[in-house]
Amino acid sequence: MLKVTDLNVHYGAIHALQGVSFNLEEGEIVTLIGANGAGKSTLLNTISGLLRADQGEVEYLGENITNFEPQKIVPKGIVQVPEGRKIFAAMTVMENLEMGAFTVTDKKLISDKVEEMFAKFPILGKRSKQLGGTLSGGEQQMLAIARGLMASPRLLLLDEPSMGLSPVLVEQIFDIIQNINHTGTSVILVEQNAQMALCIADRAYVLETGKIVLEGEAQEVLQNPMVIEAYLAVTE
Amino acid sequence: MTDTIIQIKNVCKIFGGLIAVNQVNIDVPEKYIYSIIGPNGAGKTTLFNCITGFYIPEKGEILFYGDPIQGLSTNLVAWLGLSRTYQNIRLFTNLTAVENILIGLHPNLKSSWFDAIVHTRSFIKEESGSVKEALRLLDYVGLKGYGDFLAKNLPYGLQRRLEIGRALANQPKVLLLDEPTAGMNLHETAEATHFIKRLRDELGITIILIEHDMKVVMGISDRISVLDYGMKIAEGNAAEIQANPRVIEAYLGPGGAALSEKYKKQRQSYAQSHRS
Amino acid sequence: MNRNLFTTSINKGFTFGIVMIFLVLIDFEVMAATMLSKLLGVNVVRGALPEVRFMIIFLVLYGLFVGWFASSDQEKPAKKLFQALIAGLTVAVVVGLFDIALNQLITTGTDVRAYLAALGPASIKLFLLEKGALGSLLHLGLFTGASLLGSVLKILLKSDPMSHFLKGISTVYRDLRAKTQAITPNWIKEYGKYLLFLLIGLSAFFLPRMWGSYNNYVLGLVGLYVILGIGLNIIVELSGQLMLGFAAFFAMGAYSMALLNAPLPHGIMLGFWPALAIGVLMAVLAAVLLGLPVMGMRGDYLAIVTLGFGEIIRILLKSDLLTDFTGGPRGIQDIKGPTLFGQPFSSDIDYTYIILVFMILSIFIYKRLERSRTGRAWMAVKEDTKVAEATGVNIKNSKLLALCLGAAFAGLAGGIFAARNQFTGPNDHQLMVSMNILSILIVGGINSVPGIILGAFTLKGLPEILREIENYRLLVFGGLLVFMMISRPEGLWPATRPNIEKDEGNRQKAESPPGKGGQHD
Amino acid sequence: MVNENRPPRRYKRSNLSKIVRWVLGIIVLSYIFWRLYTVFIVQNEYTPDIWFRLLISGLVIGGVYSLIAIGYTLVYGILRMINFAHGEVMMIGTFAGYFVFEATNAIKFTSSSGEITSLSNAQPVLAVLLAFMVGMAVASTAGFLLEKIAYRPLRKAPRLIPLISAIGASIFLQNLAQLLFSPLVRDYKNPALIARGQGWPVTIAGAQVVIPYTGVLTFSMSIILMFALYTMVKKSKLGKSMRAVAADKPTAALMGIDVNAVISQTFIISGLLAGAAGVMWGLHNGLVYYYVGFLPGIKAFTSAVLGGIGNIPGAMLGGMLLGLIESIGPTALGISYQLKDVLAFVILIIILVFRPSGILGEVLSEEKV
Repeated sequence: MLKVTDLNVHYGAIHALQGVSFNLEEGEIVTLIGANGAGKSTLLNTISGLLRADQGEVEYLGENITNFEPQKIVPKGIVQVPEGRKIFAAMTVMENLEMGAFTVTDKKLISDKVEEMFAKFPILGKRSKQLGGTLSGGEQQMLAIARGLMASPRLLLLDEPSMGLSPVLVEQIFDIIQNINHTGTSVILVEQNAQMALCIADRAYVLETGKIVLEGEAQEVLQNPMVIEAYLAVTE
Repeated sequence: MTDTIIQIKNVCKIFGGLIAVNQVNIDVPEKYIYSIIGPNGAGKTTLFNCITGFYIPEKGEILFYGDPIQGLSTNLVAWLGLSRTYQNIRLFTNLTAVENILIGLHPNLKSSWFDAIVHTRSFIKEESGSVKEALRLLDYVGLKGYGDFLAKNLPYGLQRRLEIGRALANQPKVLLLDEPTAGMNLHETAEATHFIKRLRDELGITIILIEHDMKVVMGISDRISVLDYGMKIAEGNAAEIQANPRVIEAYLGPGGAALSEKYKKQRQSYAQSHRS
Repeated sequence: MNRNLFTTSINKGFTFGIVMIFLVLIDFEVMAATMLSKLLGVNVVRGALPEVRFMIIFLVLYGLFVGWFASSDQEKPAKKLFQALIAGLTVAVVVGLFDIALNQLITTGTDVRAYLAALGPASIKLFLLEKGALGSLLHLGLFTGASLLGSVLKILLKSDPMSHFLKGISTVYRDLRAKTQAITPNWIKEYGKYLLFLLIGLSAFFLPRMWGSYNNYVLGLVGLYVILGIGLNIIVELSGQLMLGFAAFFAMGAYSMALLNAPLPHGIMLGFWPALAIGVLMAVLAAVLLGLPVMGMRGDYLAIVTLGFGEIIRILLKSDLLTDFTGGPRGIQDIKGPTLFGQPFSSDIDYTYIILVFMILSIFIYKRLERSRTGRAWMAVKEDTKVAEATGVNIKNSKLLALCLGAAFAGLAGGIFAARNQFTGPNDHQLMVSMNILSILIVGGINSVPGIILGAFTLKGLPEILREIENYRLLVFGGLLVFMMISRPEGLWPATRPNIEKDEGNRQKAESPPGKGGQHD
Repeated sequence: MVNENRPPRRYKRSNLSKIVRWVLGIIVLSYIFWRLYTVFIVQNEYTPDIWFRLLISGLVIGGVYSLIAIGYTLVYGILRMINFAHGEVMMIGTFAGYFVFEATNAIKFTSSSGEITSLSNAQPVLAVLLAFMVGMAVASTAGFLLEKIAYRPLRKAPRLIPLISAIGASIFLQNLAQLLFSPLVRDYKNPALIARGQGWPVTIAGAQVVIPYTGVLTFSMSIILMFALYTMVKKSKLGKSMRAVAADKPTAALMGIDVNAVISQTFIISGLLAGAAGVMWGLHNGLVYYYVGFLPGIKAFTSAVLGGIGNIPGAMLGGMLLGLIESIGPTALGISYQLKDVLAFVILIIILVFRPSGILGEVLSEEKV
């Protein structure tokens, strides 16, 4: 479904991605793990068009979408839920959801989608008139995901959905991610929380300083000592 | 000598409801390489900003040789002898490397604008002395021959070094390094690690280090503190930290076995329901 | 792809066509043709129109420019030619339609000058090349042909001569300096500087005498603007505070001179030199008063506040409130000049000397400040305020010092300006004065004295010499500011940073005896 | 390196600028109180009708300022830049309206009663509507082009560069207008129905005051436009996308919003409002020349800062407030009416010194900016 070949991206003076290649089949959850600054977010931002690739290709459903602008990528069904949630704090929950459906022109479809989201995340329905900035961290994360789903994506890019959340909430979020996947949306999951990410993912890629150092079935990767090393440098 | 040089007492920093640094206590002994680690958003850089005067902590004290320094303007903090580098290099990009270091020398110089216009004897002496000192530092951080390059034209690794050179020009007692090896390859990282060690051994500077590359941290730190959600969750030497279950949890995520089991089951049942 | 080529060319042609129409509407084309005829050695009586052939030359030049520009983003010559052809045709069609309307105006005898001031029948006829309706056909040929020619030129030259030219000047200058430095023997290096100064000094002494009053007036104006430019440069480019009310400090100097050294309204007659000194002090005082409360402000807010400050000063000077004190809108006349060794200074020539002396002094002070701890602190503040502070620079003091020193230069220039004109009034201190000085810096080059001199000459000197473009000066300024920001924000002649490491190395080599070498480690 | 032997350093805290700020504040406040006291208690020579007249003119001018201020605020909210040339956009709108009235005035025909009237007098509603439409359309085109040519290439440049570009554009547009239309000060030819100086007479405390037709027209027009804009920003898709882009450009882009298009639309809307303000200015004040946009532009910027730049209700409030201060202030403080511009600038400086975030504005942290 998505095929990334030899991607090179510079982020300021840093060569943030150094020839990254990976692929994703329809219906999969693929997780990208690695320490801070390994280039995970850069990879997502390049796929969704926020950053420009200096070299390499992003192919989606057989179409070359390298360096398309974000507003051209979203209608194709690739939606990113950014790191740190990035809720529009001064807009209500409802308005946030409507922004998520910006590319949808059918009003009926939007209201249907909103209903669907409220059914999926009842807490958002209760707070639909509240400003996004007043929600708690977990609620904001749910709103961010719901906002991403408003455009009915075929491929959802999730950047650190568990960041800054308590373990109970993290569990909830991961349940939601699984549900989303079960309804047919493919997911690329970038996580610090490697343990859990590997539990729900089909396949995984481990990044280190802009390169993929390990890839494979999630369960295998989970067992691989390199993962722990990538994080804690426990080599002995 | 194991006198405490920097003492962080109960420091809290709050950003609009979010507690970025929560009741942190850290004692940094003199001439230690002290690392502060933790996952993304744990409050490490915020703590740095509190120490160097960028932020004023809401609560708590930061003592430098026993004197409180929290809330002082950053130039005074620098003048007292705390220098720092930045996570995403912040050099004076349109000035040359030497000039960057000369600006670092600023707190140690005295000549005024009037001296500069009249070229008083003390000015000439100080100016030539500071140029010599700047070139010596340039050499020390390994940028000899790059002195007349604009900072923005230097390669990435050298920019990091120049930033350290600028910080050293202040003749600091304490050097705070914010992710000095970010964006470096393995070789450069090894070099930088060695260099940091040299700073402490040769110059006797106390070093506080934020770093995500655990190889660096575990290799050179005399002591390590781990922050998570703004709180200090562990302190100790490298071996202690690596063995600490709370640290592993903070990095790899909570849950471990129990949750893994749960998700495994969920996946299996989902797979079965789809097969049938 | 080809369609894309076609539409972009049409777009470009359309834009150039509209620009041409605007040029005609403001009579710019007639001015340009007049200038061309002057350049080519034909004397045009002031107020009279140039000959048709110069209009043709101007149109051809414009067409060349269109062709050059339109064929910019293509590699293959054929595509370039195609683009130039389409763009040229589009310009011709757009302008042709406009021609028909113009021709209509002439044939019906309608006079639209009440609304469009520049559209006089004579200049329309000139633009239509005295051929009436046929003029539009001629335009068609001219624009298309010239556009094609432009792209051919582009293909032949394969580079952008404008930027080449600009780069050329500065690199040639630098190369020359490096080369001469390499071949000159040591004693010239040592004393050559003084020799050069002597030479400049001598020519500065004798040249004004040979030039006549008007040229001296222009020269003095340029000199004053160099002083002003250096003052503002300290504030804006060295320490990075965008100041839009610089004329207020200028006014402080001018009015101090006027009030203390004119018979009316107060008749203090303190004399030129003390009044000048007090003017400088007043400007510094104003800078302190303005600076203390606003120093912590963000860049763009500071810009607007200083703009407001400038306007406050000007309106106050003009108002009834201060009429008795400052002479109100009429200003102050009969300001006395200086006497030196019993010799009264009054003519523009005399003032040229004073201005040159102060200009050189300003440059000298500026140079010394720039290469000092103070100057480096300013540059650090400009580059990154937060980091500069964390490096130990006291931001507020540093900024305030820059503001005060800059204001001192303005006060100085203001005093001389008032005495030289023997008059000052509120209109001498309009916002446009501040803007002009700022433009000098931006056009000239960041932190570079040659840049400031170049800027002062192009923006103040040239328009005085080439009177024709007087009306268009501010228009060109404005356009130039935008253009410079987009294409060359560092200015025409940006400064290079000093080679401290190299110089120090050279110095050490020179000090250590030959053979043993300097530093070899 | 002499690290070990460096003597210990002592520091002292200095509060000079804070003290200066306070001293200045106290001086300003006591001056205001002293003046108010003299004018209202000691002299007390103004009758209520004078205050009423000043109130009306303050509201009218305040409405104009508000409309222009919204333009500054919208652009600042999205690009964090001061669109210095916005006053010139208003000037262009004023000229466009002027030409509409000239044209409709030039079209003469014989009415049913046999008199020769011009189109603008026969159909004043149509003429005014046309003037507003053309003025707004031309000004919004100008705003759109301005962004595209002078600001878009500088999107990533340091903050001061686009500001200088804006100053350049402002100078350029002013002088273009001067060269096109000459430096003449021209009269706005209002339709006879709403001729300047005429209005409804009212009696206030025994004295007659005229509420001018143009004043009522412009004031109600500005209220309508502000209301329309506010609803647009709150409710419409475009308004929401503008808010989203203002809040966070990358995230807005991730929603599929074309950020560049939204920025263009913002400039178009600012231009629409400035154009309307320009026609209103012409109708009420009656004069149009190339410099006409400069002072209202600066005043409107002051209003935007006063209300809290980036905040739309703040701009409306700030505009009204500044209009009132400017018209009532000189009389209330007993200073010459010539100095009303000084008053506006002094207020600008005072706000920026004491409350940079304005009345309704959020506090922008250094990081955010």
